[in-house]
Amino acid sequence: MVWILAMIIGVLVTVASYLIMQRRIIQVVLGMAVLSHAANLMIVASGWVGDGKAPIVPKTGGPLDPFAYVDPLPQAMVLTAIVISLAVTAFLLVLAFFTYRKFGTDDIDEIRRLKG
Amino acid sequence: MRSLILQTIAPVVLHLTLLFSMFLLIYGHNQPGGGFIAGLMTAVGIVLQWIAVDEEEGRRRFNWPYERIFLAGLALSTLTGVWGYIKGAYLKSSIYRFELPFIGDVELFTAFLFDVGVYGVVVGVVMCIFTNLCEEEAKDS
Amino acid sequence: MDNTFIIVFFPFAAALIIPWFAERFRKHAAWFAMVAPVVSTWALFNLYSEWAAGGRQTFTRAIAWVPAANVEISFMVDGLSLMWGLLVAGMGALIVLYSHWYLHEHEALGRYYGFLIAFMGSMLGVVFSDHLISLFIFWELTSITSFFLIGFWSDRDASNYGATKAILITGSGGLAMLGGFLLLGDVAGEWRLSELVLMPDIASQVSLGVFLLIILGAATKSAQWPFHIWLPNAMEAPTPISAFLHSATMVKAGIYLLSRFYPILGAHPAWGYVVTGFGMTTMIAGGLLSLRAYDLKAILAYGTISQLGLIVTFLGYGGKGAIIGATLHLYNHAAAKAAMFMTVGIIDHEAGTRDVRLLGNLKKLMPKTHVLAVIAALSLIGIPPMGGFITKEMLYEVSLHPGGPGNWSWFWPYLTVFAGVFTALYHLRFLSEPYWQAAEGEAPKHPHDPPMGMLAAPAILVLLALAFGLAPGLIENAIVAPAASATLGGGAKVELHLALWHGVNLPLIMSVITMALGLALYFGFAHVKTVLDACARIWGKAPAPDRIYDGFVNWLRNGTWEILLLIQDGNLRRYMRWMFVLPTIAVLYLVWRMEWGANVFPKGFAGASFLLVVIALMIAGAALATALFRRRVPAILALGTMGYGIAGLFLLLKAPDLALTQIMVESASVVLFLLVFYYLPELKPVPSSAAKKIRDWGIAIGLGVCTTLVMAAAMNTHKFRTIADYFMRTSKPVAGFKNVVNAIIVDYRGYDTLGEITVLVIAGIAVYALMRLVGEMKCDH
Amino acid sequence: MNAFFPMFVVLPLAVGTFLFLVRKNRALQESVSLIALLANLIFAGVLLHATADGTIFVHRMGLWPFPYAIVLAADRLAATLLFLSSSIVGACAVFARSYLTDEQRKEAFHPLLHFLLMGMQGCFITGDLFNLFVFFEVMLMSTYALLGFYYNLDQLEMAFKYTCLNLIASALFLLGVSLLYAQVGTVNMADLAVKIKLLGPTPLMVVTALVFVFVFSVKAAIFPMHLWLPSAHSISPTPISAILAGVLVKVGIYSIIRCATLIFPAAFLILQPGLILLCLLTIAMGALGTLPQTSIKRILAYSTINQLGYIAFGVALLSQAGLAAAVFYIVGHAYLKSAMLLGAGLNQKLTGTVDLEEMGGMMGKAPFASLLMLVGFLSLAGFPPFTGFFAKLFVLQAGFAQGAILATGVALGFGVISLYYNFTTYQRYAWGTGGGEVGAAGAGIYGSVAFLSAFAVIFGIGAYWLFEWAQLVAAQLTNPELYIAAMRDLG
Repeated sequence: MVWILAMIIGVLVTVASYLIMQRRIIQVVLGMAVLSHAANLMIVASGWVGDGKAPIVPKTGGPLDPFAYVDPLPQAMVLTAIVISLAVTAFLLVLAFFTYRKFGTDDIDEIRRLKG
Repeated sequence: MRSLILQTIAPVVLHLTLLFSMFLLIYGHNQPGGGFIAGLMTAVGIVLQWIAVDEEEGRRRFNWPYERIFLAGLALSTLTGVWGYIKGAYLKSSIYRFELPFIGDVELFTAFLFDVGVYGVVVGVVMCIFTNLCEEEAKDS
Repeated sequence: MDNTFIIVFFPFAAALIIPWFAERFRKHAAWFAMVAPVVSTWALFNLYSEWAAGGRQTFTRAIAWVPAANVEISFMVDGLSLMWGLLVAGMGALIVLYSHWYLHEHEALGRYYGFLIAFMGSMLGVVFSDHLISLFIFWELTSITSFFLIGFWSDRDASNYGATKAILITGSGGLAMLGGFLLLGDVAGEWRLSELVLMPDIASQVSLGVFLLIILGAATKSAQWPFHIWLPNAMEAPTPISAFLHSATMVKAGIYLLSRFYPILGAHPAWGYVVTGFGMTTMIAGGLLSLRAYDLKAILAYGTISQLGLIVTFLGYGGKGAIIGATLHLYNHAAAKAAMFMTVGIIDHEAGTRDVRLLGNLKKLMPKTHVLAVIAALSLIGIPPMGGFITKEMLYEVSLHPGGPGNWSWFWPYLTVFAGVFTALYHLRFLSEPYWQAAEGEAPKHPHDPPMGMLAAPAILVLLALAFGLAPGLIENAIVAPAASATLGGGAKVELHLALWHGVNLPLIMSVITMALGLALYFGFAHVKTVLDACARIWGKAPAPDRIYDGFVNWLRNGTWEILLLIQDGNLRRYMRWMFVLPTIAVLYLVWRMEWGANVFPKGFAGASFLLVVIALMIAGAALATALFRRRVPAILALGTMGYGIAGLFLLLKAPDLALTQIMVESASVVLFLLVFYYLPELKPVPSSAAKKIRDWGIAIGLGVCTTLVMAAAMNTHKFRTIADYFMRTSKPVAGFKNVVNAIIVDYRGYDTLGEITVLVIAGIAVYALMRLVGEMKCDH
Repeated sequence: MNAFFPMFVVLPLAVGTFLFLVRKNRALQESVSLIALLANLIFAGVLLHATADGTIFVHRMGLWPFPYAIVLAADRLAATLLFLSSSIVGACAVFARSYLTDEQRKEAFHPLLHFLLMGMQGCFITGDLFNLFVFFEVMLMSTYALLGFYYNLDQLEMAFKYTCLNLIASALFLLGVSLLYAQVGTVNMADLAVKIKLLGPTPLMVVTALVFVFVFSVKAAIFPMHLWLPSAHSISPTPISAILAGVLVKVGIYSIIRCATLIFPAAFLILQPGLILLCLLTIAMGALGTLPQTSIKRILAYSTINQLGYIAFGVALLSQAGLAAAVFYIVGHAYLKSAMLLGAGLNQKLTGTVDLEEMGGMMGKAPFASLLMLVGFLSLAGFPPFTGFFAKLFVLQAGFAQGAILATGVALGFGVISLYYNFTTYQRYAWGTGGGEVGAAGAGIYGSVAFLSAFAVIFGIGAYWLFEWAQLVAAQLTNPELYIAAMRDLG
């Protein structure tokens, strides 16, 4: 389980970094999106301890065994991270859109006015 | 992107998604759900509807002031925090019980108000980005 | 207020307000500026009497500046600092006097006098400083003020070049010196010179590196070969500045430093070799260069370099006689050389040029100036009855009985005579070519003697040189002897009995030989010049210091671009590669070098279910498809598929909230992606070579493998109960939530959520601003 | 006081929201913005005063107990940086008032400025690692929006690259957080510190620390993560450049300091040689980059990298003296660099360009402006009696005292390049005959530049006060137990 999760993360990171190093703007933006997925998965993975129920406690009170549930905190953090990455990705998209249109190209190698 | 089937079922879907998102918002503290999910669902519902109907129609029907919606949402969340501040610490949550006629006991969580603010922000921002992009596209074509 | 503080700080205070007065009362600017040196000199005399009354004991004054970091401004009053102080302040007054006639009314007088007086304050600060850091601070201040004074005519390229050169070389030397000081302070545990002098074995604790760093500071400031190259270019400064900074005071700061450090580092084994080596090389190089110069100021500048070399040689050789000789010569040189510079300034002012080829017969045209120039030059050549004769005799005397180390004693008389011949030769040239011989060309203006006021300052200096020769008793034991004594350190007693005539002895014979040789070479100068030119042709191919400097600066300006482009070429892809590769290498290095021990990584695939494997394959497949699809829409759809796969994974990991959110986010972002890219025209595909693809995949896989390993290890290392237990326990009873994740989001960590919705709002505002405010975004190409 | 400092986040948040609401009423918007910034500055001053006696203020969000709540904490370092950020942002807002001429674009400027301030201040006061991430994002999102404010070709390109490079940092940050959470199961900084100390510097923990070094290096522009900086600082609108160079990069340094002193002190000791190497490369990179440039702003941007190298070097020494030097340097450099960037904006206002090729002779044409620049360049070059000198001196002293003689020597040696570029830049700017007519600039512009420049002199002549304070800060930092205890006991 640990290895599979870690490998999924690894594959996502590989794909993301490959895409980010490509020449077309859309590939870069897609790469960023994949990377944010990878980052989210990392956090969820960090809270993984084995089997457990979803962190929704039963109605009936009484002492509760925290070990019966999966860790809720990483989930909450991921929720935050997902929404942030949605906002940033949306902004990046708009930015890419304008870059694409104003430069008239989607080739990163040609968008190099600012060197040195 | 217009299709007759989509146009026909879209309003129904919209109302269903809106209803479902309200459900998610209100029951978020006990079930999976909450402001984020509800907000996103609302926004996605509206977006689908928009895409389904005519461009002009979409703009006419959903020309809401989304900036105000997200600002209001943010203000609500912030002010909820400030209410907690008055109670001792920023974002301190409190639970109030009301006796309402016909309905009976109602528990009001300030955290719930906070969640409503989140809902407003999510809907407002997603729609703001979406409408702006659509407009830009319209200008383009 | 204490006299030392008045001496040093009054000029600074004055420098702040002088510009205001100078700009308003342009005709009388100099008289406002004159206040500062006069006050400093007055305070110096007070201080001198205080010091003399106190039995000539060294005393110190300090102001703590940053005590915690060993920074203080502190002053030491002893023979050496008093002598230098008088030199600086007195010369400052004369220079201001001279400037009054030299500068035109329309020039930037405020800036000129402000920096001039600030320079004087800095120089006084250098010579009085007791604390190492304090010394360094004033040292750097002299560099800055000199930068501005050299570049006074800031619209001339040559001024800019000279100013940069000066600040770069002396500033670098200053930095080296700072390094040396800091290390010296650390080694000695003491930062005050007055204390360091008393430490008997300090020289043996100082490493060669520290020693060299400090010497480097002195060598650059005092224009020692090969750092002398800034001085000729610094002659672009107005002549009074050249006279003040570049002959009388600032270039001698290095000599001051050597004198000051002689009791501290003089016993260092490298002292003799390094300092003497610098001095001799400089003396010879300066002399030779002076003979080939045509600009009067350049002749003097190289002459100055040569003389500085001579003084440094003696300081390097050490011993009582050498120190006394060096001190005397320094005093004499300052007066005479400044006077000569002033006469050059007069020529420049009146004739409009300093090129000796264009000048001639000035003896008749400018008789008064001629007299002053002759006396000053003869003094340096060492003709009686000028003060220069006394110092020259002293140097010869010393050279016959050198007290320093090594088996080089036989060499000294020859060296000194050689230096004397050089001195004679270039000074004779300085006199003959403009004054005595006919001009080869035409001067821009018809030269004539200047107003008397302009002659006043050089006249006073020349009179001083004469007075020193005729009546050395005036200053020998009042000023020079205490200075030499302080230089020697350890409370050495120095009694001087100088006289113009002390019978026929070996030094006198050496003097005569020197004169004879000098005159002979002067009359055969045409031959000398042929030889020199031949040498210069050979030398011209060698990497001369000047050429190295120009090459270096040129490289700084133009050659660095290529190097910069290796890293910062504006290509996002290259940036990404840097940001991926270096951290990967760093992590791999750590993985390689550290002891990881057993059980770091989980064993086997425990807990993996069939469903998980299917979802994992789906995610991986969709991700790869995103990377490999060439067309946009399929790639976006593949991304969406991957997102839904991750939602499934979340569900499997018992995170229903996450799964729901992920589905919604994925839907929204696919719509946005499509919206943005669907309508944009599909541009021509950009192919990438196979080698680049392999490189990119290599980097990407390296990063992926690193992440996998690290994540696997981390997931296998749960050492503590997480804080989530608390949330599970209290969610229902305290917060009132059954959905713990939601409880965390809106209650326990509502603050995070507040930040997060702010991010959303900012994104909304940003898009709004972009779309509504920027207006039409037409393609610029 | 404990209850009082969420204001640093809530006030800019509320004001920013309000300002966007009233965006059509420019007079109201500007005056509310400036008043709020003034109030913020006063709060910061009060907090600074209150932390002087060594108290560490703590605020538990929602009154949940430690370490479960998000705990806000303000020690001397945080208070110092709060004061820094509010004063610099205030000065930049005053500057922007007369600098930005395009009325329409001002609509979003002030709201975003407040959100940026909120993000930075949120970073300084938070005691929670994940919350730090959130506020990093608030800060970054605002800068994404503000950097390319005019969206011409250059700004568009720069904003795109900046966003991409910082997104990678965000992903790395999450990697770091997840590594930490997996190992110790907490995100509260004090709790992390305690548990990491129990765990010891295991290889995995060292890798985690390294990940955080790289994350914060992006903000602090440490080689090789500095690549975004030159363009971002030189192309963005000047008031924003000034905030970026003055405060934003300091957020990165601040976070590195927290990691080095509080969270991973043991792991940082292991990483120290590598860190020092990175710092030296940063110094070299910054110095090298200034040389072929012709734009004043770009020279200043590279010089920021250069200076950040020195600051990080002070931190990487991991000694009290090094930290004190770094804190001194942070404060000095923040005021200095923002003053100089605003000065570049002032010259842009006067001459219409920041390109040295088109400038020259400013000493005669605009004496006061060139005097302000002169103070800046002298200080940057490390000349007494300005802050730059003392800052470098303290770092070097700390380095030599630590015995890192070779590294400190190299750092000192690069002073030569710094000398060269500062003086030649000043020459090309103020001397010579180039350049055209000079226009006029408003009092707000001159005033804000002069205000910030004054600190270069005040903290130079008065280095004593600032260094005393920096030492107090460093003393508190080298005793992380104080921070932990404050959180645990009050929390």
